[in-house]
Amino acid sequence: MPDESKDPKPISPESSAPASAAEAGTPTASTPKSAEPVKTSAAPATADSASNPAAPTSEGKPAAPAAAAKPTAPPAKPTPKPEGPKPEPWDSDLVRKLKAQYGSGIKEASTYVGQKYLVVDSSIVYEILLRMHDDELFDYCVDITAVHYPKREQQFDVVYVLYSFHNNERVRVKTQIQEGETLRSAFSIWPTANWLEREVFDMFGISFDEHPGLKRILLPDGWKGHPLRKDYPILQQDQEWVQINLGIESGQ
Amino acid sequence: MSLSPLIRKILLVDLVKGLKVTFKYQPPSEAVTEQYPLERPVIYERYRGQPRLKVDPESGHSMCIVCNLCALACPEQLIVVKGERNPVTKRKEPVSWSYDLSRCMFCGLCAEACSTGALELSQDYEMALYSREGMVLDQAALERGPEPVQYVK
Amino acid sequence: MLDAITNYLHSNATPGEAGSMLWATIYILIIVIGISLAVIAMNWLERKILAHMQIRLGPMRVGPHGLLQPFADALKLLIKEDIIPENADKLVFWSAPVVVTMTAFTTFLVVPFGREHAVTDMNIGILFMLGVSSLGVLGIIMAGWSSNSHYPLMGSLRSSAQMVSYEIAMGLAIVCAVLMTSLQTGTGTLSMIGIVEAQAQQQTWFIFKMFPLGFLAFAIFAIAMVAETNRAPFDLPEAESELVAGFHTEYSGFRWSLFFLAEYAAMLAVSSIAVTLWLGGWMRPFPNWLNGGAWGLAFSFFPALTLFVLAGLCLLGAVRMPKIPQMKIQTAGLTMFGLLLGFIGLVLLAPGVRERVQDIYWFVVKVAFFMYLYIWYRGTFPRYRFDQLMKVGWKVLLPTGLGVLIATALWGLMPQISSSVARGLGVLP
Amino acid sequence: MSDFENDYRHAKPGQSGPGIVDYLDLETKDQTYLDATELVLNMGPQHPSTHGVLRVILKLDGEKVLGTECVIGYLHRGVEKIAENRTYAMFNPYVDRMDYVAAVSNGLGYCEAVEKLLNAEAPPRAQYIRVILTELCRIASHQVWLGTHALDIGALTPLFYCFRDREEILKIFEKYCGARLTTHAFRIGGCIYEAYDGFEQDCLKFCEHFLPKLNEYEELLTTNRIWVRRTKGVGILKPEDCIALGVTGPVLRASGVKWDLRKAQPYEAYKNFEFEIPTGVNGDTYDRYLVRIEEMRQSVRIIRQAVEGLPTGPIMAKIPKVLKPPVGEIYHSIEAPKGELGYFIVSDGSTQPYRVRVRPPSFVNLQALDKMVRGLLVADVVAVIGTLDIVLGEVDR
Repeated sequence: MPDESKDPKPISPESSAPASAAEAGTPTASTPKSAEPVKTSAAPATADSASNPAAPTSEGKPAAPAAAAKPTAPPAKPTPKPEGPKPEPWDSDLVRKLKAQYGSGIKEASTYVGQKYLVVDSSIVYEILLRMHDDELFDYCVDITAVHYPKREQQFDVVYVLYSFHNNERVRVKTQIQEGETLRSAFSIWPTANWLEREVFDMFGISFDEHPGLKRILLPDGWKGHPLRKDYPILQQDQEWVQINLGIESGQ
Repeated sequence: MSLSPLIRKILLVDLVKGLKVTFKYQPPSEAVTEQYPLERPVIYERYRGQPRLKVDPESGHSMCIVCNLCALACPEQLIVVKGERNPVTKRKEPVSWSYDLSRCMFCGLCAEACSTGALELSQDYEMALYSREGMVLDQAALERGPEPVQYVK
Repeated sequence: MLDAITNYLHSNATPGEAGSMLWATIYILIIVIGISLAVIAMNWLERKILAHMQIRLGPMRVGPHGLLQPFADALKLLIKEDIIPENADKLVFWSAPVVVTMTAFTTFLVVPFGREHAVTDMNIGILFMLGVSSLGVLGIIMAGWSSNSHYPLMGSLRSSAQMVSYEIAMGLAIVCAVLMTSLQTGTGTLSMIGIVEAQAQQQTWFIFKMFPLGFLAFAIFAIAMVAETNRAPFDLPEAESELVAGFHTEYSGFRWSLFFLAEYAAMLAVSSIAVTLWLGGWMRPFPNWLNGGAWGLAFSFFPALTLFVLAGLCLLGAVRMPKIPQMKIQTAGLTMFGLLLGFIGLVLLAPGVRERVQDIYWFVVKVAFFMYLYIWYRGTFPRYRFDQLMKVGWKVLLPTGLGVLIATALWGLMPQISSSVARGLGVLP
Repeated sequence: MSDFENDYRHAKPGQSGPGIVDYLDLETKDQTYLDATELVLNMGPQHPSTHGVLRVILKLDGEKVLGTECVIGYLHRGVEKIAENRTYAMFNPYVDRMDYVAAVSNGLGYCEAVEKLLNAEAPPRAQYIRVILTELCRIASHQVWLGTHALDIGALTPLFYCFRDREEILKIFEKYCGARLTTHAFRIGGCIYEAYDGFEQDCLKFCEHFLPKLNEYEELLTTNRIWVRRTKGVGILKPEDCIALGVTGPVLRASGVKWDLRKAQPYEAYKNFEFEIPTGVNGDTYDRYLVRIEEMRQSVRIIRQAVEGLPTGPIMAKIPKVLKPPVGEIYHSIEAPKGELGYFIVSDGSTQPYRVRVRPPSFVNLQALDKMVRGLLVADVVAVIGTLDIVLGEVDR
């Protein structure tokens, strides 16, 4: 039974980008472009905190009255938008211990809007996770996911969200890996990683070795390509699957 | 009356309690079924149903000024409005409207974004049709609202 | 030739006994048509009562208040295509429903609707009924096996295991009742009419006889009979949630309706056993306590009374029908149905008819009460898991059945035991 | 059956994987799996009791379940890919379609996550309205669970009683935001609809109308010997297995772990309401049933406190019409009726999120099915799927 609409309705480029929004006075809100949103700023700040985040806040926003809901604020000139919150370095005994032991392995340890996260080198990520599980009592692996940055030399960000029941604390451990690089599976630390890693493999193509059964979990087994990559050709992929299996021209 | 658990077990008290509940709800007055074509459901004022394009009562023109905000706000990009400036009144008149109801999820974002309040979601819920093309509403259909199509063999 | 027909009418014995084959066939026809009518009524009643218990209205569209729904179902089942799975075992697949329906109907041979209203009065009546009703299991296994697919196979194996284990409990309960028939006359009887007459002689229904024991035996039988017909808490073989539809998954159309018919007929048969053995078959309530002429007259009006009540309900329904054009035919239909019931009530008022119909009426009312119980159970109880079901059958019903049997026997022999013990102790000569 | 956790606990880094293959791989095993005794039964994806399109491959020895393998993905709509092509406000209605039974709490989770990105806070009145609607949605979700769970175990009538009472909640949703199921009730920054004038009375009327009905559900089921026998001791999950498998929500609390995000990491206005967290003792299907019934009572308590303390004031925070959150990423999670529902949003400063990852509770809870079901009978698999309370829209996203 082939799965029904596998892909979201792609935004056919010709129907969006309305002709003229100029005289309406509101700046052209960046209309949802095709699948690959053009990133204006350099790699987002989290990758390397060195380059300050080019806050693309365009100042030219006149005090347009709020949307149909009751205009809450009088149309006074809004103060220039405060610079977004910055990731501040996070310093705790856990971080000191890890830095003492791994030194350069821990690339960054900071909090952003009160959420603590570590950026760790991919070679030592398994030991750190094992340490977090055994010594720091992070016994609940909330989520494992990945983010794809095609422009960066290390394309993928693999994110482990950990939580410890003992001291009610949530930490995110992130590593950056290249295309084709594999990570050690966290299944032997938390069995919940089984399906979470299968989904990351399914959606991004990152494979985890020593995983009990790394197979696609959401998409049919014969599916080519990994949808959540930024360069994933929605239209071409959709038609191909439908043409081969159903023999009709296109699923739309 | 607190019988010892053993006696309650023997006298099947727990089963009888369950039977009592079902027996209590037997009279037809308890039934909640609504026999649809005869009894119509109560629709509340904020119900998000079929979109409706309002017409200015005095002048008879549509209140839409083709500002295209609704097309921008719609997550499914299913609204396409074309209009041109009417030399007499210096206002933009909508020439062609296309609202693809088959993809609409009635989220109401278009009605919120509409600057003149022309487009709003009405309380009609009977939108059944026999053709997929019929789902793409033009301006007239938007203004008139749905007419359920009588099935003819 | 004519007297062969008429002389039976004067004798007050069942046609089988009186040996007139003609009347026996007429009785059989009446019973078969009666059972089919009962199944049709039961189909409508089950859907409506279950619906009202679940705060919904049940079928309302086909005919007034869904009265024509059973006929619509029957018609649909007749017209529906009758598929035989491709590598099913054709002969066994074809004969399974026949076996099941045949057994379900033959049990009605000995059911005593009245003193002389039964097809025949076998002296081994109750034994015959038990034997034939256990043949139904064979049909179910044949159906499950021949459909050649996982689910029916598991369903039929389950239902056969269930039926076999509950038949024992049923048997024990029935033996207790038969024991009670021997209290007065010294010799018990297996014949159904004999059992009811024994209750008449002992002037109590067996359910109230030797207080806890009679009721306990009845309770065991009541639980076992529900399990025997795969209904309510024990309806595992066709448990929708696991086995899709149990042993009759692969059947469709007329064959499936045969299973459906057989299930309801089996329910009717087993309830009529319960009514005959414990609730005094065709006897009207309090036969001797309120036995004066006046009371006899009053009770004899009951059949007409119930029919008038039903007619009143129909007319009330017709009056309360919404006054719109589409509903015109339905209101007319309902009033007609009400008038028909009223007319039958009038006919039942005629003195000649009143006496004859008395027994049948009381028997049918008691069986109807059991039918209501079936529907009530189905609306309330969750389903037993298969091993729990077997545990209840073997570990609860069987021991209590044995216990009740021994207790009834002891209680029955109490006079002899006490006298022999007394003689043994030298108290009596 | 070797015990589950001491296998993976002692897997030394060098050793290749845990002792037993937890994931049942049918095709690629070298020795043939199907010797004579086993029957492989395919339950789903169109099975009456798999709560949507879930396919469970059961390996049976007679009636006993040896192992299961869940095949999911039949309802995968690529919500996370859609999110990358929509602006923040536009993605809001899609979130309702994931756990379509508890749409309001999905919306709450998403709106709060974006508010955290924007460093904005919904005004108190909006927070109270949000709490009331989320708790109503929790009761509605538990009612759908109870109805379908009882139906799977054979009791036909609780379903109709649950749905009759759920109708009152759906009427309140319809009066408030215009839709019954996929409500799209909240916007980023607060609520867009002012509480309609009869709102408080309707909620209070529902509260005192619902409690006696809840006792009736208990009368029908809690002491019913058949129900107890079908659910006690079925699908036991020990607390440490729950935590290891990442199971959250009523399933975790029924195993004895007293953890509820509304108390552990309070969000919205939950900190100024007092309510208890019901926990179970031995983590079987019966305890999960009791925990969810008790949770419905606690929700009624919260609604009452919230309606009494409903403050006046604005219902929408001051946020720009075109949302451009600063660059950064956050993970925010709330206590959805099924467990911890988390949103991990990466923003690159443009109007469209760069990546939205949804951590659905049903997806992770479903992993525990294999562990709970080993050694049970087929009829129990149905009961265990019901007690996990999974919704396939959320599992497949």
